[in-house]
Amino acid sequence: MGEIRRFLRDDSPVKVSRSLKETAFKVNRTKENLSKELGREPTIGEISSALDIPVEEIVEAMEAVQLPSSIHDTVYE
Amino acid sequence: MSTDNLGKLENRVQLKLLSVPENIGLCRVVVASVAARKDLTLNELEEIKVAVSEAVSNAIIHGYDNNPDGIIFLEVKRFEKGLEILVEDKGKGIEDVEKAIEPAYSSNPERIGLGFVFMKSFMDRVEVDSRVGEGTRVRLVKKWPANGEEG
Amino acid sequence: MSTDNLGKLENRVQLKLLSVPENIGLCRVVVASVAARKDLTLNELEEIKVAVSEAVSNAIIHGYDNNPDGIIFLEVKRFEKGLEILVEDKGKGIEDVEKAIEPAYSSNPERIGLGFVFMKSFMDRVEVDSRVGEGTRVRLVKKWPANGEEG
Ligand SMILES: Nc1ncnc2c1ncn2[C@@H]1O[C@H](COP(=O)(O)OP(=O)(O)O)[C@@H](O)[C@H]1O
Ligand SMILES: Nc1ncnc2c1ncn2[C@@H]1O[C@H](COP(=O)(O)OP(=O)(O)O)[C@@H](O)[C@H]1O
Ligand SMILES: [Mg+2]
Ligand SMILES: [Mg+2]
Repeated sequence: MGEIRRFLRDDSPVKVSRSLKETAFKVNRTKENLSKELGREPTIGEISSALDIPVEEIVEAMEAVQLPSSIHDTVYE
Repeated sequence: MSTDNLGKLENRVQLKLLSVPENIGLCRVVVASVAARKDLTLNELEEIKVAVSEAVSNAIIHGYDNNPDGIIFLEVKRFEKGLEILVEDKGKGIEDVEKAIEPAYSSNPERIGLGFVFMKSFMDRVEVDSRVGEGTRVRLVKKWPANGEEG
Repeated sequence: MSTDNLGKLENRVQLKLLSVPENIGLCRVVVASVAARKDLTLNELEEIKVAVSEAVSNAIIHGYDNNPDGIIFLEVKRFEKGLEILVEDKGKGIEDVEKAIEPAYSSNPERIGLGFVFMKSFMDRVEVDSRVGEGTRVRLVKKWPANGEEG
Protein backbone atom coordinates (compact mmCIF):
# COMPACT_ATOMS: atom_id res chain seq x y z
CA MET A 1 0.00 0.00 0.00
CA GLY A 2 3.05 2.20 -0.29
CA GLU A 3 1.55 4.06 -3.23
CA ILE A 4 -1.09 5.46 -0.93
CA ARG A 5 1.62 7.51 0.71
CA ARG A 6 1.00 10.05 -1.96
CA PHE A 7 1.70 13.04 0.20
CA LEU A 8 4.56 15.36 -0.44
CA ARG A 9 7.32 13.93 1.68
CA ASP A 10 8.25 16.33 4.41
CA ASP A 11 10.58 14.81 6.92
CA SER A 12 11.19 17.92 8.96
CA PRO A 13 10.40 17.47 12.63
CA VAL A 14 6.93 18.55 13.69
CA LYS A 15 8.07 21.16 16.14
CA VAL A 16 9.57 23.35 13.42
CA SER A 17 6.73 23.09 10.97
CA ARG A 18 7.87 25.46 8.29
CA SER A 19 4.58 25.55 6.44
CA LEU A 20 2.65 26.64 9.54
CA LYS A 21 5.22 29.34 10.25
CA GLU A 22 4.91 30.54 6.68
CA THR A 23 1.13 30.62 6.96
CA ALA A 24 1.36 32.60 10.19
CA PHE A 25 3.76 35.03 8.54
CA LYS A 26 1.44 35.56 5.58
CA VAL A 27 -1.55 35.97 7.88
CA ASN A 28 0.19 38.66 9.91
CA ARG A 29 1.31 40.51 6.80
CA THR A 30 -2.17 40.36 5.26
CA LYS A 31 -3.71 41.49 8.52
CA GLU A 32 -1.50 44.60 8.49
CA ASN A 33 -2.17 45.39 4.84
CA LEU A 34 -5.91 44.94 5.20
CA SER A 35 -5.97 47.04 8.37
CA LYS A 36 -4.46 49.97 6.46
CA GLU A 37 -6.80 49.44 3.55
CA LEU A 38 -10.00 49.10 5.57
CA GLY A 39 -9.17 51.44 8.41
CA ARG A 40 -10.12 48.71 10.90
CA GLU A 41 -8.97 45.26 11.91
CA PRO A 42 -9.89 42.70 9.22
CA THR A 43 -12.01 39.69 10.18
CA ILE A 44 -10.67 36.14 9.94
CA GLY A 45 -12.99 35.61 6.98
CA GLU A 46 -11.49 38.59 5.15
CA ILE A 47 -7.96 37.30 5.74
CA SER A 48 -9.04 33.83 4.66
CA SER A 49 -10.44 35.05 1.34
CA ALA A 50 -7.50 37.39 0.68
CA LEU A 51 -5.04 34.51 1.09
CA ASP A 52 -7.29 31.70 -0.09
CA ILE A 53 -6.40 29.75 3.06
CA PRO A 54 -9.21 28.05 5.05
CA VAL A 55 -10.17 29.53 8.43
CA GLU A 56 -9.19 26.26 10.12
CA GLU A 57 -5.64 26.52 8.83
CA ILE A 58 -5.32 30.13 9.91
CA VAL A 59 -6.41 29.20 13.42
CA GLU A 60 -3.94 26.33 13.58
CA ALA A 61 -1.06 28.42 12.28
CA MET A 62 -1.69 31.28 14.70
CA GLU A 63 -1.67 28.85 17.61
CA ALA A 64 1.45 27.07 16.40
CA VAL A 65 3.53 30.23 16.49
CA GLN A 66 2.15 31.25 19.86
CA LEU A 67 4.58 32.13 22.62
CA PRO A 68 3.75 30.98 26.18
CA SER A 69 0.20 29.66 26.29
CA SER A 70 -0.41 31.62 29.46
CA ILE A 71 1.40 34.47 31.11
CA HIS A 72 1.72 31.89 33.85
CA ASP A 73 3.80 29.43 31.89
CA THR A 74 6.91 31.39 32.64
CA VAL A 75 6.15 31.18 36.35
CA TYR A 76 5.17 27.57 36.08
CA GLU A 77 8.32 26.36 34.37
CA MET B 1 -26.25 30.46 37.05
CA SER B 2 -27.49 33.17 34.72
CA THR B 3 -28.93 32.66 31.30
CA ASP B 4 -27.95 34.61 28.25
CA ASN B 5 -30.04 34.51 25.16
CA LEU B 6 -27.45 33.38 22.67
CA GLY B 7 -29.83 31.90 20.12
CA LYS B 8 -29.51 28.59 18.32
CA LEU B 9 -26.81 26.07 19.31
CA GLU B 10 -24.44 25.51 16.39
CA ASN B 11 -21.77 23.29 17.86
CA ARG B 12 -20.94 21.68 21.16
CA VAL B 13 -17.76 19.96 22.27
CA GLN B 14 -16.97 18.47 25.65
CA LEU B 15 -13.47 17.48 26.75
CA LYS B 16 -12.08 15.56 29.68
CA LEU B 17 -8.33 15.87 30.02
CA LEU B 18 -5.44 15.37 32.37
CA SER B 19 -4.16 18.37 34.33
CA VAL B 20 -0.84 18.53 32.55
CA PRO B 21 0.49 21.90 31.34
CA GLU B 22 0.58 20.83 27.69
CA ASN B 23 -3.21 20.63 27.77
CA ILE B 24 -3.46 24.40 28.20
CA GLY B 25 -2.42 24.64 24.56
CA LEU B 26 -4.88 21.93 23.60
CA CYS B 27 -7.77 23.80 25.27
CA ARG B 28 -6.75 26.96 23.43
CA VAL B 29 -6.78 25.17 20.09
CA VAL B 30 -10.12 23.50 20.73
CA VAL B 31 -11.78 26.73 21.81
CA ALA B 32 -10.24 28.60 18.89
CA SER B 33 -11.48 26.05 16.36
CA VAL B 34 -15.00 26.03 17.72
CA ALA B 35 -15.05 29.83 18.05
CA ALA B 36 -13.43 30.67 14.74
CA ARG B 37 -16.24 32.36 12.92
CA LYS B 38 -15.45 34.24 9.79
CA ASP B 39 -16.53 37.58 11.26
CA LEU B 40 -14.29 37.54 14.34
CA THR B 41 -10.97 39.33 14.22
CA LEU B 42 -7.75 37.58 15.16
CA ASN B 43 -7.47 39.84 18.20
CA GLU B 44 -10.89 38.88 19.44
CA LEU B 45 -10.02 35.21 18.97
CA GLU B 46 -6.75 35.75 20.81
CA GLU B 47 -8.57 37.34 23.75
CA ILE B 48 -10.89 34.35 24.05
CA LYS B 49 -7.86 32.07 24.00
CA VAL B 50 -6.18 34.05 26.76
CA ALA B 51 -9.30 33.84 28.94
CA VAL B 52 -9.40 30.06 28.46
CA SER B 53 -5.68 29.71 29.21
CA GLU B 54 -6.18 31.54 32.47
CA ALA B 55 -9.09 29.39 33.57
CA VAL B 56 -7.38 26.13 32.61
CA SER B 57 -4.04 27.07 34.14
CA ASN B 58 -5.84 28.01 37.36
CA ALA B 59 -7.40 24.54 37.43
CA ILE B 60 -3.97 22.94 37.02
CA ILE B 61 -1.93 25.23 39.28
CA HIS B 62 -4.43 26.02 42.04
CA GLY B 63 -7.18 23.42 41.72
CA TYR B 64 -4.79 20.48 41.49
CA ASP B 65 -1.61 22.07 42.92
CA ASN B 66 0.24 21.02 39.75
CA ASN B 67 -0.61 17.38 40.28
CA PRO B 68 -0.76 15.88 36.76
CA ASP B 69 -3.38 13.24 37.66
CA GLY B 70 -6.28 15.66 38.03
CA ILE B 71 -9.13 15.73 35.53
CA ILE B 72 -10.22 18.93 33.84
CA PHE B 73 -13.55 19.29 32.07
CA LEU B 74 -13.92 21.77 29.25
CA GLU B 75 -17.14 22.45 27.42
CA VAL B 76 -17.44 24.80 24.47
CA LYS B 77 -20.77 25.71 22.95
CA ARG B 78 -21.06 27.96 19.95
CA PHE B 79 -24.41 29.66 19.51
CA GLU B 80 -25.69 31.91 16.80
CA LYS B 81 -24.99 34.96 18.95
CA GLY B 82 -22.07 33.97 21.14
CA LEU B 83 -19.82 31.45 22.79
CA GLU B 84 -20.14 29.73 26.16
CA ILE B 85 -17.18 28.02 27.81
CA LEU B 86 -17.14 25.96 31.01
CA VAL B 87 -13.88 24.99 32.72
CA GLU B 88 -14.27 22.66 35.67
CA ASP B 89 -11.94 20.90 38.08
CA LYS B 90 -12.51 18.54 41.00
CA GLY B 91 -9.65 20.08 42.92
CA LYS B 92 -9.32 21.90 46.19
CA GLY B 93 -11.86 24.67 45.57
CA ILE B 94 -11.79 28.35 46.53
CA GLU B 95 -12.55 29.47 50.07
CA ASP B 96 -13.44 33.06 49.31
CA VAL B 97 -14.44 33.64 45.68
CA GLU B 98 -14.99 37.40 46.14
CA LYS B 99 -11.42 37.78 47.32
CA ALA B 100 -10.00 35.40 44.68
CA ILE B 101 -11.36 37.47 41.83
CA GLU B 102 -10.02 40.78 43.20
CA PRO B 103 -7.38 42.30 40.95
CA ALA B 104 -3.83 41.38 42.00
CA TYR B 105 -4.99 38.87 44.60
CA SER B 106 -3.20 35.55 44.56
CA SER B 107 -2.96 32.90 47.24
CA ASN B 108 0.60 32.40 46.03
CA PRO B 109 2.86 35.37 46.84
CA GLU B 110 4.98 34.63 43.79
CA ARG B 111 2.09 35.01 41.36
CA ILE B 112 0.60 38.19 40.01
CA GLY B 113 -3.10 37.46 40.51
CA LEU B 114 -4.39 38.82 37.20
CA GLY B 115 -6.05 35.68 35.81
CA PHE B 116 -9.59 36.70 36.69
CA VAL B 117 -8.86 40.27 35.59
CA PHE B 118 -8.00 38.98 32.12
CA MET B 119 -11.06 36.74 32.00
CA LYS B 120 -13.31 39.63 32.99
CA SER B 121 -11.79 42.11 30.62
CA PHE B 122 -11.92 39.78 27.60
CA MET B 123 -15.27 38.06 28.14
CA ASP B 124 -18.79 39.43 28.60
CA ARG B 125 -19.58 37.24 31.56
CA VAL B 126 -17.42 35.41 34.12
CA GLU B 127 -19.07 33.27 36.77
CA VAL B 128 -17.23 31.27 39.40
CA ASP B 129 -18.86 28.45 41.28
CA SER B 130 -16.63 26.76 43.84
CA ARG B 131 -16.80 24.54 46.87
CA VAL B 132 -13.84 23.83 49.15
CA GLY B 133 -12.72 20.22 48.76
CA GLU B 134 -15.03 19.66 45.78
CA GLY B 135 -13.77 21.83 42.99
CA THR B 136 -14.33 24.88 40.87
CA ARG B 137 -16.36 25.72 37.80
CA VAL B 138 -15.77 28.82 35.72
CA ARG B 139 -18.29 29.90 33.12
CA LEU B 140 -17.22 32.32 30.44
CA VAL B 141 -19.55 33.91 27.90
CA LYS B 142 -18.62 35.98 24.88
CA LYS B 143 -21.22 37.64 22.71
CA TRP B 144 -20.24 37.96 19.07
CA PRO B 145 -19.18 41.48 18.30
CA ALA B 146 -20.43 43.19 15.17
CA ASN B 147 -17.39 43.25 12.89
CA GLY B 148 -16.68 43.71 9.23
CA GLU B 149 -18.59 45.72 6.67
CA GLU B 150 -21.92 45.43 8.42
CA GLY B 151 -20.22 46.36 11.74
CA MET C 1 -9.52 -6.01 21.98
CA SER C 2 -5.78 -6.53 21.72
CA THR C 3 -3.19 -5.01 23.94
CA ASP C 4 -0.08 -3.32 22.72
CA ASN C 5 2.74 -2.61 25.05
CA LEU C 6 3.04 1.12 24.55
CA GLY C 7 4.69 1.93 27.86
CA LYS C 8 3.84 4.75 30.23
CA LEU C 9 0.75 6.93 29.64
CA GLU C 10 1.81 10.53 29.05
CA ASN C 11 -1.42 12.27 28.16
CA ARG C 12 -5.06 11.39 27.76
CA VAL C 13 -7.86 13.44 26.27
CA GLN C 14 -11.48 12.43 25.83
CA LEU C 15 -13.94 14.36 23.67
CA LYS C 16 -17.65 14.21 23.14
CA LEU C 17 -18.84 16.17 20.14
CA LEU C 18 -21.73 16.69 17.79
CA SER C 19 -21.68 14.87 14.45
CA VAL C 20 -21.28 18.02 12.39
CA PRO C 21 -18.72 18.09 9.56
CA GLU C 22 -16.75 20.98 11.08
CA ASN C 23 -15.77 18.62 13.92
CA ILE C 24 -13.70 16.50 11.55
CA GLY C 25 -11.22 19.38 11.50
CA LEU C 26 -11.45 19.71 15.26
CA CYS C 27 -10.61 16.02 15.77
CA ARG C 28 -7.63 16.38 13.44
CA VAL C 29 -6.32 19.33 15.41
CA VAL C 30 -6.84 17.61 18.77
CA VAL C 31 -5.08 14.43 17.68
CA ALA C 32 -2.27 16.45 16.14
CA SER C 33 -1.68 18.46 19.30
CA VAL C 34 -1.62 15.40 21.52
CA ALA C 35 0.60 13.48 19.08
CA ALA C 36 2.92 16.29 18.13
CA ARG C 37 5.05 16.03 21.22
CA LYS C 38 7.10 13.22 19.81
CA ASP C 39 9.88 13.14 17.35
CA LEU C 40 7.41 12.70 14.50
CA THR C 41 7.88 14.13 11.05
CA LEU C 42 5.25 16.35 9.50
CA ASN C 43 4.46 13.60 7.09
CA GLU C 44 3.85 11.02 9.79
CA LEU C 45 1.66 13.49 11.65
CA GLU C 46 -0.29 14.17 8.47
CA GLU C 47 -0.90 10.43 8.03
CA ILE C 48 -2.28 10.12 11.55
CA LYS C 49 -4.57 13.07 10.86
CA VAL C 50 -5.83 11.42 7.67
CA ALA C 51 -6.63 8.19 9.54
CA VAL C 52 -8.58 10.13 12.18
CA SER C 53 -10.46 12.12 9.54
CA GLU C 54 -11.54 8.88 7.88
CA ALA C 55 -12.80 7.34 11.11
CA VAL C 56 -14.64 10.48 12.21
CA SER C 57 -16.17 11.15 8.82
CA ASN C 58 -17.39 7.52 8.71
CA ALA C 59 -19.12 8.08 12.05
CA ILE C 60 -20.84 11.18 10.69
CA ILE C 61 -21.67 9.97 7.19
CA HIS C 62 -22.42 6.28 7.79
CA GLY C 63 -22.99 5.96 11.54
CA TYR C 64 -25.37 8.91 11.78
CA ASP C 65 -26.37 9.26 8.11
CA ASN C 66 -25.27 12.91 8.23
CA ASN C 67 -27.67 13.68 11.04
CA PRO C 68 -26.00 16.54 13.00
CA ASP C 69 -27.49 15.54 16.36
CA GLY C 70 -25.40 12.38 16.81
CA ILE C 71 -22.69 12.21 19.46
CA ILE C 72 -19.15 11.18 18.59
CA PHE C 73 -16.64 10.08 21.20
CA LEU C 74 -12.96 10.55 20.57
CA GLU C 75 -10.24 9.41 22.94
CA VAL C 76 -6.57 10.07 22.37
CA LYS C 77 -3.91 8.55 24.58
CA ARG C 78 -0.26 9.28 24.10
CA PHE C 79 2.11 6.70 25.54
CA GLU C 80 5.86 6.63 25.73
CA LYS C 81 5.98 4.34 22.70
CA GLY C 82 2.92 5.19 20.67
CA LEU C 83 -0.51 6.69 20.24
CA GLU C 84 -3.92 5.09 20.73
CA ILE C 85 -7.06 6.64 19.27
CA LEU C 86 -10.66 5.54 19.77
CA VAL C 87 -13.49 6.88 17.61
CA GLU C 88 -16.95 5.81 18.67
CA ASP C 89 -20.48 6.48 17.52
CA LYS C 90 -23.89 5.31 18.73
CA GLY C 91 -25.18 5.16 15.19
CA LYS C 92 -26.52 2.44 12.96
CA GLY C 93 -23.60 0.01 13.17
CA ILE C 94 -22.02 -2.21 10.50
CA GLU C 95 -23.65 -5.46 9.45
CA ASP C 96 -20.60 -7.14 7.96
CA VAL C 97 -17.32 -5.70 9.21
CA GLU C 98 -15.15 -8.02 7.09
CA LYS C 99 -16.82 -6.74 3.96
CA ALA C 100 -16.83 -3.11 5.11
CA ILE C 101 -13.07 -3.02 5.49
CA GLU C 102 -12.41 -4.55 2.06
CA PRO C 103 -10.62 -2.14 -0.27
CA ALA C 104 -13.00 -0.22 -2.51
CA TYR C 105 -16.11 -1.49 -0.72
CA SER C 106 -18.68 1.14 0.11
CA SER C 107 -22.35 0.76 0.98
CA ASN C 108 -22.83 3.98 -0.97
CA PRO C 109 -22.23 3.54 -4.72
CA GLU C 110 -21.11 7.16 -4.99
CA ARG C 111 -18.27 6.73 -2.52
CA ILE C 112 -14.86 5.24 -3.18
CA GLY C 113 -14.58 2.96 -0.16
CA LEU C 114 -10.97 3.68 0.74
CA GLY C 115 -11.44 4.96 4.31
CA PHE C 116 -10.36 1.74 5.99
CA VAL C 117 -7.58 1.29 3.45
CA PHE C 118 -6.11 4.63 4.52
CA MET C 119 -6.50 3.82 8.20
CA LYS C 120 -4.74 0.49 7.73
CA SER C 121 -1.96 1.85 5.64
CA PHE C 122 -1.16 4.75 7.99
CA MET C 123 -1.64 3.10 11.37
CA ASP C 124 -0.07 0.00 12.92
CA ARG C 125 -3.34 -1.40 14.15
CA VAL C 126 -6.97 -0.90 13.13
CA GLU C 127 -9.73 -2.66 15.05
CA VAL C 128 -13.43 -2.32 14.34
CA ASP C 129 -16.03 -3.26 16.87
CA SER C 130 -19.60 -2.76 15.69
CA ARG C 131 -23.14 -3.84 16.49
CA VAL C 132 -26.10 -3.14 14.25
CA GLY C 133 -28.40 -0.57 15.85
CA GLU C 134 -25.91 0.17 18.63
CA GLY C 135 -22.90 1.77 17.02
CA THR C 136 -19.31 1.42 15.99
CA ARG C 137 -15.96 1.76 17.68
CA VAL C 138 -12.71 2.06 15.78
CA ARG C 139 -9.40 1.68 17.57
CA LEU C 140 -6.28 3.00 15.88
CA VAL C 141 -2.77 2.45 17.19
CA LYS C 142 0.42 4.04 15.94
CA LYS C 143 3.79 3.06 17.32
CA TRP C 144 6.31 5.86 17.30
CA PRO C 145 8.67 5.37 14.43
CA ALA C 146 12.37 5.39 15.14
CA ASN C 147 13.42 8.70 13.66
CA GLY C 148 16.54 10.79 13.89
CA GLU C 149 19.75 9.74 15.59
CA GLU C 150 18.36 6.83 17.58
CA GLY C 151 16.64 5.52 14.42
N1 LIG D 1 -9.51 26.45 39.87
C1 LIG D 1 -9.11 26.96 41.03
N2 LIG D 1 -9.00 26.19 42.13
C2 LIG D 1 -8.60 26.70 43.31
N3 LIG D 1 -8.26 28.00 43.48
C3 LIG D 1 -8.35 28.83 42.44
C4 LIG D 1 -8.77 28.36 41.16
N4 LIG D 1 -8.75 29.41 40.30
C5 LIG D 1 -8.36 30.47 41.02
N5 LIG D 1 -8.11 30.14 42.31
C6 LIG D 1 -7.69 31.05 43.38
O1 LIG D 1 -7.91 32.38 42.95
C7 LIG D 1 -6.71 33.13 43.02
C8 LIG D 1 -6.66 34.19 41.94
O2 LIG D 1 -6.56 33.60 40.65
P1 LIG D 1 -5.90 34.45 39.48
O3 LIG D 1 -6.61 35.75 39.37
O4 LIG D 1 -5.89 33.61 38.26
O5 LIG D 1 -4.43 34.72 39.98
P2 LIG D 1 -3.15 33.76 40.09
O6 LIG D 1 -3.42 32.54 39.26
O7 LIG D 1 -2.02 34.57 39.55
O8 LIG D 1 -2.99 33.42 41.53
C9 LIG D 1 -5.60 32.10 42.94
O9 LIG D 1 -4.41 32.59 43.55
C10 LIG D 1 -6.21 30.93 43.70
O10 LIG D 1 -6.05 31.10 45.08
N1 LIG E 1 -19.08 4.36 11.74
C1 LIG E 1 -19.71 3.62 10.82
N2 LIG E 1 -21.02 3.31 10.96
C2 LIG E 1 -21.68 2.57 10.04
N3 LIG E 1 -21.10 2.09 8.92
C3 LIG E 1 -19.80 2.34 8.72
C4 LIG E 1 -19.04 3.11 9.64
N4 LIG E 1 -17.78 3.21 9.17
C5 LIG E 1 -17.76 2.51 8.02
N5 LIG E 1 -18.96 1.99 7.74
C6 LIG E 1 -19.31 1.14 6.56
O1 LIG E 1 -18.09 0.67 5.99
C7 LIG E 1 -18.05 1.05 4.60
C8 LIG E 1 -16.61 1.29 4.16
O2 LIG E 1 -16.07 2.43 4.79
P1 LIG E 1 -14.90 3.23 4.08
O3 LIG E 1 -13.80 2.28 3.78
O4 LIG E 1 -14.55 4.41 4.92
O5 LIG E 1 -15.53 3.71 2.70
P2 LIG E 1 -16.58 4.87 2.37
O6 LIG E 1 -16.65 5.78 3.56
O7 LIG E 1 -16.03 5.56 1.17
O8 LIG E 1 -17.89 4.20 2.11
C9 LIG E 1 -18.96 2.23 4.47
O9 LIG E 1 -19.45 2.38 3.17
C10 LIG E 1 -20.05 1.90 5.48
O10 LIG E 1 -21.01 1.03 4.93
MG1 LIG F 1 -4.36 32.42 37.45
MG1 LIG G 1 -15.16 6.42 4.77
